[in-house]
Amino acid sequence: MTPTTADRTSAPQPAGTPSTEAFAAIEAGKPRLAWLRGSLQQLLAAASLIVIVVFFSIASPHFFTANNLISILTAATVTGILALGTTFVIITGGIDLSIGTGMVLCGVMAGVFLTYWGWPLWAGVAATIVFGGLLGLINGMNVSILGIPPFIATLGMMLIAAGLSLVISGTKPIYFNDTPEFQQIMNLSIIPGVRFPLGVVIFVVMIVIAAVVLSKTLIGRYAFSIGSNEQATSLSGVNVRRWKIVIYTMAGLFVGLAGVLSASRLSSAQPTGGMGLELEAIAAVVIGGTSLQGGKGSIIGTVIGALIMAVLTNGLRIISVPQEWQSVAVGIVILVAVYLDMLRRRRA
Amino acid sequence: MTPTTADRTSAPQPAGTPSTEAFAAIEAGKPRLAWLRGSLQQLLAAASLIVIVVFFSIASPHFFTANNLISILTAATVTGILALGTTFVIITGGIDLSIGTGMVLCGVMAGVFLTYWGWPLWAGVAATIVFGGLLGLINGMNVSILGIPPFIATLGMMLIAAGLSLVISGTKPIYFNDTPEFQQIMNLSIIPGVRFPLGVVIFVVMIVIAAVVLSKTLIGRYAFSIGSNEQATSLSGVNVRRWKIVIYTMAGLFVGLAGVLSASRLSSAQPTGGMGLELEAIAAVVIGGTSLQGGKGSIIGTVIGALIMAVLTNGLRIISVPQEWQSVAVGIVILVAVYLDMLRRRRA
Amino acid sequence: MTALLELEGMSKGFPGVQALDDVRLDLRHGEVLALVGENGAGKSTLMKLLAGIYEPDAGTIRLNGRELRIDGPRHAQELGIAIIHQEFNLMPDLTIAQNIFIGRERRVAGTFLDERALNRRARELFDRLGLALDPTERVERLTVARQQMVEIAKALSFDARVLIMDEPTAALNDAEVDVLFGLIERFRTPDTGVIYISHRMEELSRISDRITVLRDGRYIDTLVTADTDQREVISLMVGRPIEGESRPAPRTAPGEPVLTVTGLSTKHLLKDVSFEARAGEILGFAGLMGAGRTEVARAVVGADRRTAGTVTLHGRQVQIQNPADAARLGIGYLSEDRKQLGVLLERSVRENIVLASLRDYVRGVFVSDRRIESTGREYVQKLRIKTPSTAQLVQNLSGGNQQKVVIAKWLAKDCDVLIFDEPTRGIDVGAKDEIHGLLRELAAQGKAIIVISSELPEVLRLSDRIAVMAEGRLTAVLDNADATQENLMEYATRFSAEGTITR
Amino acid sequence: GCANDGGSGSGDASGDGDKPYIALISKGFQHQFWQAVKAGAEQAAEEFDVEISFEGPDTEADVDQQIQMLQTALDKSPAAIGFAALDSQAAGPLLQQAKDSNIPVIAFDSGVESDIPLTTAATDNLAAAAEAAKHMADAVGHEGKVALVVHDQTSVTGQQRRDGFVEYLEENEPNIEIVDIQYGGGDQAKSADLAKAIIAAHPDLKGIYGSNEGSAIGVVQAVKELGVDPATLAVVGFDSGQAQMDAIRDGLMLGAITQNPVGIGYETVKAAVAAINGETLPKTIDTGFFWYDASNIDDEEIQAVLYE
Ligand SMILES: Nc1ncnc2c1ncn2[C@@H]1O[C@H](COP(=O)(O)OP(=O)(O)OP(=O)(O)O)[C@@H](O)[C@H]1O
Ligand SMILES: Nc1ncnc2c1ncn2[C@@H]1O[C@H](COP(=O)(O)OP(=O)(O)OP(=O)(O)O)[C@@H](O)[C@H]1O
Ligand SMILES: [Mg+2]
Ligand SMILES: [Mg+2]
Repeated sequence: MTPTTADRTSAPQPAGTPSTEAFAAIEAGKPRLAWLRGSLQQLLAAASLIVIVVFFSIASPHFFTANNLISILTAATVTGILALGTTFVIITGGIDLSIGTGMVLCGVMAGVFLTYWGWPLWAGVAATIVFGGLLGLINGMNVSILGIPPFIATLGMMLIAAGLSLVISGTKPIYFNDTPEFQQIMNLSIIPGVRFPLGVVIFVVMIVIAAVVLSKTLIGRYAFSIGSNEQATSLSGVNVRRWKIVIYTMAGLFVGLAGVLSASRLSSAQPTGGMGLELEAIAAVVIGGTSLQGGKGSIIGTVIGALIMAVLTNGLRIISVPQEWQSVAVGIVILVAVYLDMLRRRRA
Repeated sequence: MTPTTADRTSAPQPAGTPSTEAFAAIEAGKPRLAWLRGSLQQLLAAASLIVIVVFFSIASPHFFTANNLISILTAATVTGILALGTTFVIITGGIDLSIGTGMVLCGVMAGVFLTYWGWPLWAGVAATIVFGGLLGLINGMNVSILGIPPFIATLGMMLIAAGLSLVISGTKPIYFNDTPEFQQIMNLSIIPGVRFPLGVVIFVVMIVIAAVVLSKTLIGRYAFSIGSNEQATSLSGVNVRRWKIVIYTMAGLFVGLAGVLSASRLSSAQPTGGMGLELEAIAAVVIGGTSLQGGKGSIIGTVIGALIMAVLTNGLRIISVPQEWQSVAVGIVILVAVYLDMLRRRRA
Repeated sequence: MTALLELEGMSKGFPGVQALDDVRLDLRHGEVLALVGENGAGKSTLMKLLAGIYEPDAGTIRLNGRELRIDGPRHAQELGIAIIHQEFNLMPDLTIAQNIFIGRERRVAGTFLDERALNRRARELFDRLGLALDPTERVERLTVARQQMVEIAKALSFDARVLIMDEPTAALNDAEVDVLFGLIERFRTPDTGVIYISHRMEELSRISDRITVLRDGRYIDTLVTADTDQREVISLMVGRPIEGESRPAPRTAPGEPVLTVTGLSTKHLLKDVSFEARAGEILGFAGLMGAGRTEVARAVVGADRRTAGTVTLHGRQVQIQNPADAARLGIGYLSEDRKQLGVLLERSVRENIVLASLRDYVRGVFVSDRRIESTGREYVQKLRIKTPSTAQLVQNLSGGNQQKVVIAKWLAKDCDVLIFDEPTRGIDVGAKDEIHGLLRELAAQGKAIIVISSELPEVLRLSDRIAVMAEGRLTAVLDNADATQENLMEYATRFSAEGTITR
Repeated sequence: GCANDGGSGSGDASGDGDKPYIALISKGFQHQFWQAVKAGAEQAAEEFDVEISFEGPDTEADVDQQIQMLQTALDKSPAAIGFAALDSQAAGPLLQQAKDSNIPVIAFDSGVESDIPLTTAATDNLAAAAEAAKHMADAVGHEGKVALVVHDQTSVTGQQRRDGFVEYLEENEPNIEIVDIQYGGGDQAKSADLAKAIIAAHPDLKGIYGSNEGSAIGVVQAVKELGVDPATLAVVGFDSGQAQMDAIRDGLMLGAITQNPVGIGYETVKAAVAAINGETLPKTIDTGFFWYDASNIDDEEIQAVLYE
């Protein structure tokens, strides 16, 4: 929230006080250049990712194959979509712990709509996404109207969703036997011959949407503003409560979509699990450079974070690292990647 | 309009809603009286706990019995001790996700010291606690020297510890067959006739120690200062880096002790599990009124938080609520308890 | 003709404090009304009532004769009341343009933001106001003075009828003050009015038409500026007369050098800065905004990285890596940015006061609360910090009183060298005198005091010697006797290498 | 050191290696049971000179993680796959993919509901749980209250070990009342805490059944902590492990059912080798289960299927 000592030293500011014209001059060519500069840095941020990919490609001939790369993207899809929505929440300085079990509950609801109630595919899918939004809405209201700290509000929701999934499903998986097309949502091969699943395409579309919303709409602007200084934002006449509710609800819509995709992938709604997924998604967001203090973050960073996690998990399996060592390796790589990223930023 | 309840708000507080401390402060310059008033309010904070206890006592004759209350305390001991150490970290504005798996790793190390290496009991126990401190030290250095955000630094440690437990133990439990006294640490009945376990006594002692350290020593004072405004604290000549390391290390010592107690309870070091325990401990801290933004918190609050969690879990089982409903109930009660606590503070 | 804005019977209490008690005030069309009073008199509170941040306990507000209730900041904006708060309300992670137009973004197709258009609007605004600000710069990179300019630009960007300025010049230099006064003059039309709060008495006669005085939350009087003597205003404010200003007598025997800085440079700004501070003297630092005075102080205490330069203390060269090292060696630094780098807002007054010297309150391993309380009370009395108790949270104090807390923090620690960066920012005339007295006393005890101030009169009144900076270089070190406002300004505007001197 | 990971050193074996590579995807890897399955599989791998890898998700609720492991295994183009499905239907598309690529699939543990696997090497959990119920009924004198601490409420093994136990009692023991069924995730401390709550709520409880290693040890721990006389409360467990064996020897636990995990692992790899060689296989391979208590725990036949 406040500039750190490091920030202050690193901030490159020319000495003296340039005149207005000088500013105008700098201005003229600036936005474009600054943007270029910004995205170059983001690309550099992807350096860790590239290093990891290169490492695994050398270590195993099975890693850098079309099939395996698609497997990685598929594996990243669900966590990635959760992470996208959570990025907004974290930028406001909040957190959402309910995304994992919330997603599971949404999957169960998809089962209820499509299998128990026999709704048509499109209606069931839409209802599921809306249901996710509803969970987010409740989180948002708890946070912003009742004033419950986000950690607690969403922890409560996490437990409630975990329980409700079991209650509603009767602790049994629900299968989508009546709507066999349902599993196509995630699995349909869009390129004949290659196993490139529709789910990954949806992921890419969601990345684009999230990036636009974050950088080009009021939702994104106010997310940054609230996370940067909530009090000042409120004093500037922005209805902070309402916008927080909007942002949590939007994160909920992403959760709903993730629920559809994960249920589609497994052609079944599994009523358990999901616990721990929230940490994975939040980790992706934070590895991507979004600050848990709020006010700072980017969608591309989150995507890189999600990919780092997915590549690591997959690569370690591909090179058959003993399973007990895998989590040690993931832990170390995360530390090193984030540390290098910090160094780069401090130097920049 | 009431600006949000976010604790960090630096700007003016809304009409008629000053903080509790301000209220206590009216006892112009009478720290003693203010303290009394303060702790009275803490007792009020326990209101939710009392309501829950009364509810279960009425609902089941088996709840309010000496044996069951002791069971509750026993169940609260390990999480509670983890929560005590974490309270300090959270007051600095940090977080420690590694306490759950770190505790498991410490248990495994106790097995290594006592069973594999055959050290005497006292040495093995001391070494385990020190080992916990070492984990905390690494966290602290990652956070304060390398500048890795606490969430990531301790997430990395969480994964590393989870893996190392399996690696070191060979994915098998380690039994304390050579040191049968080891299990007495947690289980010894200190009152003849009643099964009041030593572990609970240790918990109580740790509560007292933590409370004194937090309120009466430099560690506690600097934890509050750092959490309140890290930069201002640093510019006041406080070696913030060093004190952060001290605080993470101290939290690690608590993790080591929790590892000893949990291994002692099961007379074996189980190399799995621990994941999820960190959320439970952090929840206890936050339910107890400590702010994740840092700068605010109390030990008594954490203890109440831990007890609320333990009583809920136990009570719901005692009255045989179907398990799928239990997590729903816990979620709702947490939300309501924290909401009421917020109301009380706002009103005070 | 009805007044533009009329307040009557306004009261507002906080637990333990009656901040306002039956206060009235009227602002006429086209006038600048100055509002003065000691620290904690209730000025900011009154303005926050107008901005819709607090609700009054009692009282009526009339705008153009129409009685109304103000529901919140947004409502105040809609009514045409714009305010510059005493404490900044900026979003550090956003750009200047984003900060200024927050809540008023225009959208393309009802949905999308147009960053270019936003920057264009901001640039138009700055051109109109004659401010040198870069709309795309992120606010966290700005110095306090520039942040103040952003706040001013933001307030003027509203189509406001009533403009309230709560100590806008506290962080500004004379040059910027001139710019601001120009802006105020242009803002003033027959339909508008300005309420102007300041502790700088000499400004009042330049800008205001009338002066309203508050004391202890009560209305005292309203005077017409032209007919009033400054001293009269001060005695109404403080309730007692205040000594006139005098410059220190030339010191006969210069003391031993305590702190010697040689060749100090930083990556972005400072170039080869060398000076020494001697025992028993006050060394003033003057310069324009961004001249690098703050940066010198930060580099000396290790808050910023140095690229070159040595620091010698009592003749021994020392290694200072961070402020903790500096504090251990007895060098204290009071930051100019009170809110971000000075106080712990959510902690008590006494905790803040002993923060730098906390180690002295440890007996064995335990901290002695009793001694902390007694120190706290000592400084509350000494500096007349207006607070119901030492347990009050600092965020509940008025701005000036918060500043006193920060000063107390460094007075409570026994330092050989004290670097005070804008120490009297937001402090009332009476208290300023007392603080100057305290600084003199400290110097007399043999300490070396460095005072960075943007108020030239203050620098002249206080310092034995005056160092002047421009563009990161030291351009002159003058004895007080040789210094005048004119020649200080001249050195402060030497924008090239030719005038650079050493020592 | 890390336990017997000898067989999984190199993942390149399948592509260019001399030995055929078999990927085993289990339902877990951290528990003793799965480690024993792994040991059996490695034993067979040595014997038949094949390369294997053995992986399982962190918890038995992690269907998605298991699917990803299966996907990764397929991407390595193994000679055969051994698979213990957490949810058969969820794995459907991948199993189809295996079939399309002519990779034989062998099911193990609770099996895979599909006709793609060539055979299933498994314990009959329903029958095993019924056996536990029979011993429980004998121990409590065919009347009174009993409770269950089950490791999981959604996995097939959890459900079968619960249902087998419950159904046996309902059909054969009209005077035995099941007062509570709780789920502890197989976590010992959590199972202990909930067993204590059950005992507190039902002071006249006569028996508790723990449905896997962690649950059973948790129950024993609860009995220990409460100081309940083992003569008044019968504890019946499942699986083995040092702690459970000690409890049986100490009289805290009446006895337990053990499966033959080593046999499961061994038979799975053996069947996979047979499938690679194009041999035909029987529809199921029953690896059996055994009741053990203080009387037979040291028998050679029982010792062979117990693990520490
Ligand atoms: N939120 C609050 N809670 C408690 N007391 C408050 C609060 N806000 C202001 N006060 C008290 O009200 C009084 C008036 O404060 P105010 O900020 O209006 O003073 P001021 O005249 O603006 O002073 P300064 O010149 O120092 O800015 C002070 O004593 C202050 O401590
Ligand atoms: N946080 C920061 N990030 C980037 N540049 C900064 C920062 N703080 C200061 N600067 C730059 O350093 C230069 C010197 O600032 P400094 O604060 O030392 O000046 P000063 O003489 O104290 O003036 P004032 O405090 O009145 O602005 C200015 O150009 C300023 O823009
Ligand atoms: Mg004020
Ligand atoms: Mg400055």
